[in-house]
Amino acid sequence: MLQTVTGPGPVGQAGALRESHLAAYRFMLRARLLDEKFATLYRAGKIQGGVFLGRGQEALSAATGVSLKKTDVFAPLIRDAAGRMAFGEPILDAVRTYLGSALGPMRGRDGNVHRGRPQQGLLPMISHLGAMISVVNGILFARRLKGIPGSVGAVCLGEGATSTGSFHEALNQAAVEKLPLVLVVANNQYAYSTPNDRQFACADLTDKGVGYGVAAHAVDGTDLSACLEVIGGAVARARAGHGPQLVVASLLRLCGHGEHDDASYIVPKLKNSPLGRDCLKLAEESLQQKQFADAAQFAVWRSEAIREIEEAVAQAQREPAPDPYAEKWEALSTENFNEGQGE
Amino acid sequence: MLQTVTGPGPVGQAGALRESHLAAYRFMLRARLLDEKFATLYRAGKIQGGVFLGRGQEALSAATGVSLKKTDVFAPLIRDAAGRMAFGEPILDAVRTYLGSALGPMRGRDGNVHRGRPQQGLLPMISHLGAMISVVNGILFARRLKGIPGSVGAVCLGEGATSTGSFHEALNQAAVEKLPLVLVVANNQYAYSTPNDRQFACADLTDKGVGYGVAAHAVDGTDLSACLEVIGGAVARARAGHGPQLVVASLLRLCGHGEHDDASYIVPKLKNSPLGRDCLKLAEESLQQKQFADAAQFAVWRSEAIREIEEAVAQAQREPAPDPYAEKWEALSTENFNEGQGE
Amino acid sequence: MSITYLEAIREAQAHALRDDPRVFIYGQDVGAFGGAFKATKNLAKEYPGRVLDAPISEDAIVGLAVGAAIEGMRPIIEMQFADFSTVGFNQIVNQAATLFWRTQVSCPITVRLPFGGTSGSGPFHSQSLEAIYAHYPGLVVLTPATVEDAYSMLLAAVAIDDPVVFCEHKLLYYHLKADKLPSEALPIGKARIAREGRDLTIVTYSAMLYEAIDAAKELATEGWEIEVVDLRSVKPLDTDTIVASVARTGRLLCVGEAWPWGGVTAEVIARVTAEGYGLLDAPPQRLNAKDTPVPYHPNLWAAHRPTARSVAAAARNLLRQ
Amino acid sequence: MSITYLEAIREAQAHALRDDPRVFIYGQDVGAFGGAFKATKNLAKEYPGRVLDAPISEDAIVGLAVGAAIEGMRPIIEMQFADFSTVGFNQIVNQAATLFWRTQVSCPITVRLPFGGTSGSGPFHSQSLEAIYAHYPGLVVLTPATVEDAYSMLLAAVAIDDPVVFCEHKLLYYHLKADKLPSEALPIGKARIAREGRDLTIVTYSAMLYEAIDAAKELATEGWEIEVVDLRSVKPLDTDTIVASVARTGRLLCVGEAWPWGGVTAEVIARVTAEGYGLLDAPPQRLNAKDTPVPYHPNLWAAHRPTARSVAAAARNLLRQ
Ligand SMILES: Cc1ncc(C[n+]2csc(CCOP(=O)(O)OP(=O)(O)O)c2C)c(N)n1
Ligand SMILES: Cc1ncc(C[n+]2csc(CCOP(=O)(O)OP(=O)(O)O)c2C)c(N)n1
Ligand SMILES: [Mg+2]
Ligand SMILES: [Mg+2]
Repeated sequence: MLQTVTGPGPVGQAGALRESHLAAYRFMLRARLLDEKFATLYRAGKIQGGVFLGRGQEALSAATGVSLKKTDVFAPLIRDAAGRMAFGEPILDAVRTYLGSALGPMRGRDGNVHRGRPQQGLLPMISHLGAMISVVNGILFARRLKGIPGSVGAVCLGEGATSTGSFHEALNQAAVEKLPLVLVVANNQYAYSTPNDRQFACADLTDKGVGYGVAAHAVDGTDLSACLEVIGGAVARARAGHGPQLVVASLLRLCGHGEHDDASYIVPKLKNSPLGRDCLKLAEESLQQKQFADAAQFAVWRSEAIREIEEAVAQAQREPAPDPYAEKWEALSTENFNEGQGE
Repeated sequence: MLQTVTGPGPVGQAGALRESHLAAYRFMLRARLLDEKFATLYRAGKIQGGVFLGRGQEALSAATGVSLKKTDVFAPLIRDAAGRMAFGEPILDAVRTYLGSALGPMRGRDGNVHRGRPQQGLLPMISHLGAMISVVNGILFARRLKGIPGSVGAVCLGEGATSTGSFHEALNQAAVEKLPLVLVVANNQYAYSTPNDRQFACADLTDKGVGYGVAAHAVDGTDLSACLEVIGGAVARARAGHGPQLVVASLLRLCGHGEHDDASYIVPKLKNSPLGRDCLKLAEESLQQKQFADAAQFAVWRSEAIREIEEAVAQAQREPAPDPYAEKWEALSTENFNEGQGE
Repeated sequence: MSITYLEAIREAQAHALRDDPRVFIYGQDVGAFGGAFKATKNLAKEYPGRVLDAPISEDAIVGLAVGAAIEGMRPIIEMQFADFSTVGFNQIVNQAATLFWRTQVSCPITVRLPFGGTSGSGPFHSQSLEAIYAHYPGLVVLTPATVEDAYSMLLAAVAIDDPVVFCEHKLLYYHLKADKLPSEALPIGKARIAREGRDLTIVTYSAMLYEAIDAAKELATEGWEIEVVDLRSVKPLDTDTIVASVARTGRLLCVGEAWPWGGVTAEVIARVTAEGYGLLDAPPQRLNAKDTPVPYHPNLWAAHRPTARSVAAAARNLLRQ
Repeated sequence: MSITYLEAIREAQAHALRDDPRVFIYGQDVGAFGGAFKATKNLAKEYPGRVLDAPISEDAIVGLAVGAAIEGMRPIIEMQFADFSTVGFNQIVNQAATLFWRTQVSCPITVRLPFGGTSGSGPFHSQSLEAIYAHYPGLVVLTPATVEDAYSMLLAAVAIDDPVVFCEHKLLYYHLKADKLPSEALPIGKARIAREGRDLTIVTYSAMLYEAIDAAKELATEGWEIEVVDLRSVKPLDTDTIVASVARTGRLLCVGEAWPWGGVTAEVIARVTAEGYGLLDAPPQRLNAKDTPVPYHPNLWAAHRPTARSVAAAARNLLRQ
C-alpha cells in the first residue's frame, strides 16, 4: 500500500527539506481535494454515515504522516486524510470505505473514518476517544519484547480527547514503559461545539507533559514548516529512545465537526485570528517563497490529484456493495465457537 | 455524629495552632490504636474481609480531617481512620462495620473501610480507585447550584490511584468547574506491591497540577505541623474560591497493604530514609518540644482512647449480626420496582 | 400540531427543568449547541446555568451526577451515544446502582442513552445496551417506543428516586410523530398491549415495536391475529401482562434488536416458561440481532437486525407448530 | 502430590510462558509480588521481562494487550478482581471484541477475572460478570469449575485466536484440590456431565457446581437421581449436551451465582425451551443470586447466593410438579 510522490530531488539537507515540504504539501492538497469530494458526495446523498473533514488541519496531519516510516505505527483520527495518505493509505481505501464498496478494507462492516489496516501499522479507530493510544503502546511494547528496534507509534487526537481517562492512562503507561510514542494533539479550540474553556483549565495543553514525565512540544498547526520540524523532531527523539513525546498544535477546524454541522458556534474572533488561517494557502505561499515550487506546479498537482480521486470514485462506485447473504455473521475467528442462537 | 476532643485552649493564633495540633495528634493516636485493635481482631479471626491500616499516614489523614468543617464533604480511603474521626465519624461506626454489627452504618451490607454516611458528608468509598472524586465534585457542584456557599470537598487518594482514568477525568472536571476540591494524595511509594517507578514517570506528583490548571502543594507526610499547615492552607484556598488544590504528601506506609500482607517488598533503603519515620512518634516529639503537651498527657489520652475503643468493641460484639431473613433483598428505593425473579 | 419522539424528549426535559428546581442537565454539547441530536435545543438559554456542557469524561460525568443526587438534585445526563456509556460504565453500575442499597440514600439520576441502530452508523454508534444495564441490580431500565412514552416516561424517570437508564431509540427520533403530548400515562413497569390478537403474542420494545406491528399487519392479511406487547420498561419487566397475553394466544415470540446472548428476549422466555408454562402451545421463540457488532453498510445493517419480514417469517414458523 | 485450583492457574501460565515465546503477563502486582492471589508466583523470576507490573489503569492495560496481540503476541491480563474490569470494560467489549470482525486480524488476548463471591468480600470484590461479557459478540467466556479445567482451559484460552474472558472463581482458589494436572481435556465449548442422573437436570457452572452436587447428594438420600451439567464455557454454550440431558430427565433447573436478569440461567432456559421444548415434563426453573449487590456480611452473603440447601429445595419443588 506504499505510495510515494517525491521524485529524486537535490541532495543534502536542503534537498531533504525541500522534498519533505513538497511531499507533505502534496498530501495536504490531495487530502483537501479528497475531503471536498466526500463533502460533495455527502450532499448528494451518496454517503452513509458521517463525513468528517480535516480542513485546516492538513499541515499537521501530513507532517505526522511524512515523519513516519512505513514500518512505524499510525493511529489517525477523524481529520487525518492527509496523514493517512502520507503514511501510505491508498486513496482507494478511503473512497471504497466511504462509498461502501465490498472491496474496501472494512468490507462494509465499518465505514468512513473507521478504516485501517492493522497489519500494515495503520490502525482503524474505534469511536471511543482516547482508546487507540494504549493499543499503539501495545504494539510498541510487543516490538520491544520481540527485539524489533526503532519503531515509532504516532497517535492523533483532538484536544477534547485529552479529557478522557483513556488518554491519561495510556500516556502514563507509555511514560512508565518509556515507549516511542508520539501523541499529536490537534488543539482546534473546539470539541464538537464545546470550547476549550469548558474542556480544560490549564494555561496550555503542553503543560500536561511534565505531569507525565513526557517531553511536550508546542507548534503552530497552520504552519507546515513548523509542523514538519516539530513533529519530525519529536519522532526522531522517540526513535532515539527518549520516550513518549507530546505535540500540541494550535489551529482551527475550518469546517463543521462533521458535514452535518455548520459550525456556527465558532466565534469570529477565532476565525479572524492567526489560528483561522488556511494551512494549505499558507503552505503554497511558503513553498513559493522558498522557491520549492510555483503556481504552475501546484496546478499540475491539483489536476493530478483530482484525476486520481475521480478515478477512485468511479471505480468504487462500480464495485459491488456487500452482500448480506454472502456475509459471514461471525464475530469470532475460531469458526466453531460462533453461535447462531437467538436469530 | 460530631465529636470534639479539643477543650477550650489559649486564645489567639498560637492557641489555635496548639489546639489544631493537639486535636490532630489525638485523632492520630486514636486511629493508631483503633487500627492496632483491628489488626489484633483480624489475627484472632474476628474480622471478615480485609483490614487496611493507616500506620505511618495518620498525620496526613488527621490533618485533612481537622482542616475540614463538619458541613464540608469528605471522601476518605482505606488508610484514613484518623481523618474520619477528625471529621466526626464515631469510633462505633468503624467498629460496628468491621465487626459486622447490624447496627453499623452499612448494616452488614458493606464492610470495613467501606463505611460512611453520605448525608453527613462522609462518603462510603466504592473500591474502584479514583471513583469518589467526581462524586465529591457533584456534591460541590450541587451546592453551588443551590446557592450554598463555602463548602470544601476533600478526597484522599494513594499515589497509585493517580494512574486511573477516573482521577484524571474528575480532577480536570473540578478544574473546569473551579470547584472547591482538595485532593490529598498520600504518596507512600507503593501501590500494593508496585513501586512508584512502575506507576508513573514524572519527577514529582505535584508536577501534575499545572497540566490541570490546579495549584499543587508538596508536603512531608510524616510531619504533622507541615501537614496541618499545607492542608489547612489548601482547604482555605479552596474555600476562598481559588479552585481545586492538589496536595501530595511523601511518606511510607509502615505496614502491609492490608493485614494479610507482610510488605516484604518495601526496600530497606526507604524504610531507613526520612520517609520511613513514624509520624506519631515525630508528632509526640514535636508537641513536647513545642510544649503543647507532655508524656503524661499522652499517656492519659492513650488510655482514654483505649478505653473508648474497648468499649466500642465490647458493645459491637454484643450487638446482633444482620439477619438474612429480616433483610430486605431490594436494591431500589422505589419499592414496587424491585423484582424477585430468578430466585 | 405534530411532535416527534425527539421533540417529546426535549419537551419532557423542558418540563422537568421548569417544574423542579432540582433538575439540571449535564453532558457533552448539551448547552448552547443543544446536543448532538438537539434533544436539549434552547434549554440552556431558557434555563441559564442549569444545562451545562461537560468535558469528554463520561466517568466523571456520571460521578458528578451521583454526587449531585446525594445532595438532593435530580440530574439528567446525556450520553452522546449509548455506546460511549461503556467508559462511564463503572460509575453507573457500581456507584449509582449500589448507593441506595449500601446507604439508604437514594440516587435519582437519569442517564439518557441515545441508542439503537440506524443505517450507516456502524459498530460504535448503534449499540443496544439495555440488557447490560438490566443485569445489574439497582437500576431501572426504560425503553419507550412511542412519542407519548418518550415524553411521559422521561418525566417519570426524573421523578423516580432510583437511577434510571433511559434508552431512547435514535431511529425513532425524527420519524415518529404524535399529534400532541399526553397528559396521562401508564405507570412505569407496566407493559402495553400495542395490538390485540389471539393467535400469537409478540413481545418486544423500542424500535422493534414497529417491525412487530408491520409483521402483524402482514400476517393479518393471511388471517392471523397477532398480539403485540410493548414492554416499555425492561427492568422492571411486566411479566404479568406478558403471561396474560400468552394465556390468550398460546404462542410467544420475543423480538429484540440487541444481541442474542442473555438479552431481553432470553429473560422474557425464562420468566414465561417458569410462570406460564402450561399456557404455551408451542415452544417460545426469540428473534434478535445477529451475534456480531452492528455493521456500517445499509445492506448489512438491514440484515443484522430483525425486520418486519424476518419477524413475520419467525411468527409463521411458530404458528405452524 | 496435590494441586489447588489456584496452583493450576499458575502452572498453566508457567506452561504457556515456557512453551510459547509470544506469551507475556501484564497486570497489577503480577511481577515480583506474584499477584494479589499469588497466581503468578515466581513467574517474573522464572521468565524475566515477561511478567510485568502494570499501573492502576485497567483501560490502558487491556488496550496494551490488544496492541500486542495485533503484533502477534499472546498476552495474559490479570485483573486484580473481576469487579475492576468495569473500568477496562470499553477496551474489552469495543476494542478487543470487535477487532477480528472489523479487520480480520485476530485478537488472542486472555483476560483473567478472579471472580465470584467469598465471605466478607462485599459488593466490589465478589461480582460475577460472565453474563455481561457473554452478551457482547466477539468474546469467548470461560468458567472452569475444577482444578483440571482451570489448568487445561487456561492453556486453551491462551491458544485461542480470539479474546477470552477467563472467569476463575476465588472461592475455589485454595480449597479445591486435585491429585495431578490433566494431560487431556474436553474441548472448549463442550459441557460435561458432572454427575449422572435421570430425574432432573441441574445446569450450572463454576463454584455453583459444588452446591449443585451437594444438593444432588442430599436428594439421592431421598431417592432422586439428579444429573448435573457443568457448562465449563458459557459462551459458546453447549446447548446439545444440555438438551440431551433434559431429554433423559425431563426436568431442568439452572443455577447461577450471578444476578438473575439476563444471566446464564435465562440464556440456557431460552435455548432449551426453543430447541427441546417437547422434552420437558415441567416448567424449567432457575435459581440465581438475589437481585441486589453482593453483601459483605457472611450471614447475608450466604443467603444472597444459591446454596446446596436452596438448590435442593428448588429441585424438590420441581420434582413434585
Ligand atoms: C468517549 C467518547 N465520548 C464522546 C464521543 C463523541 N464525540 C465524537 S467526536 C467528539 C468531539 C471530539 O473533539 P476533539 O477531541 O477536540 O476532536 P476534534 O473533533 O476537534 O478534532 C465527541 C464528543 C466519543 N467519540 N467518545
Ligand atoms: C480501579 C482499581 N483497580 C485495582 C484495584 C485494586 N487495588 C486496591 S488498593 C490498590 C493499590 C492502591 O495503591 P495506592 O493508590 O498507592 O494506595 P495505597 O494502598 O498505597 O494507600 C489496588 C491496585 C482497585 N481498588 N481499583
Ligand atoms: Mg477539537
Ligand atoms: Mg500507595
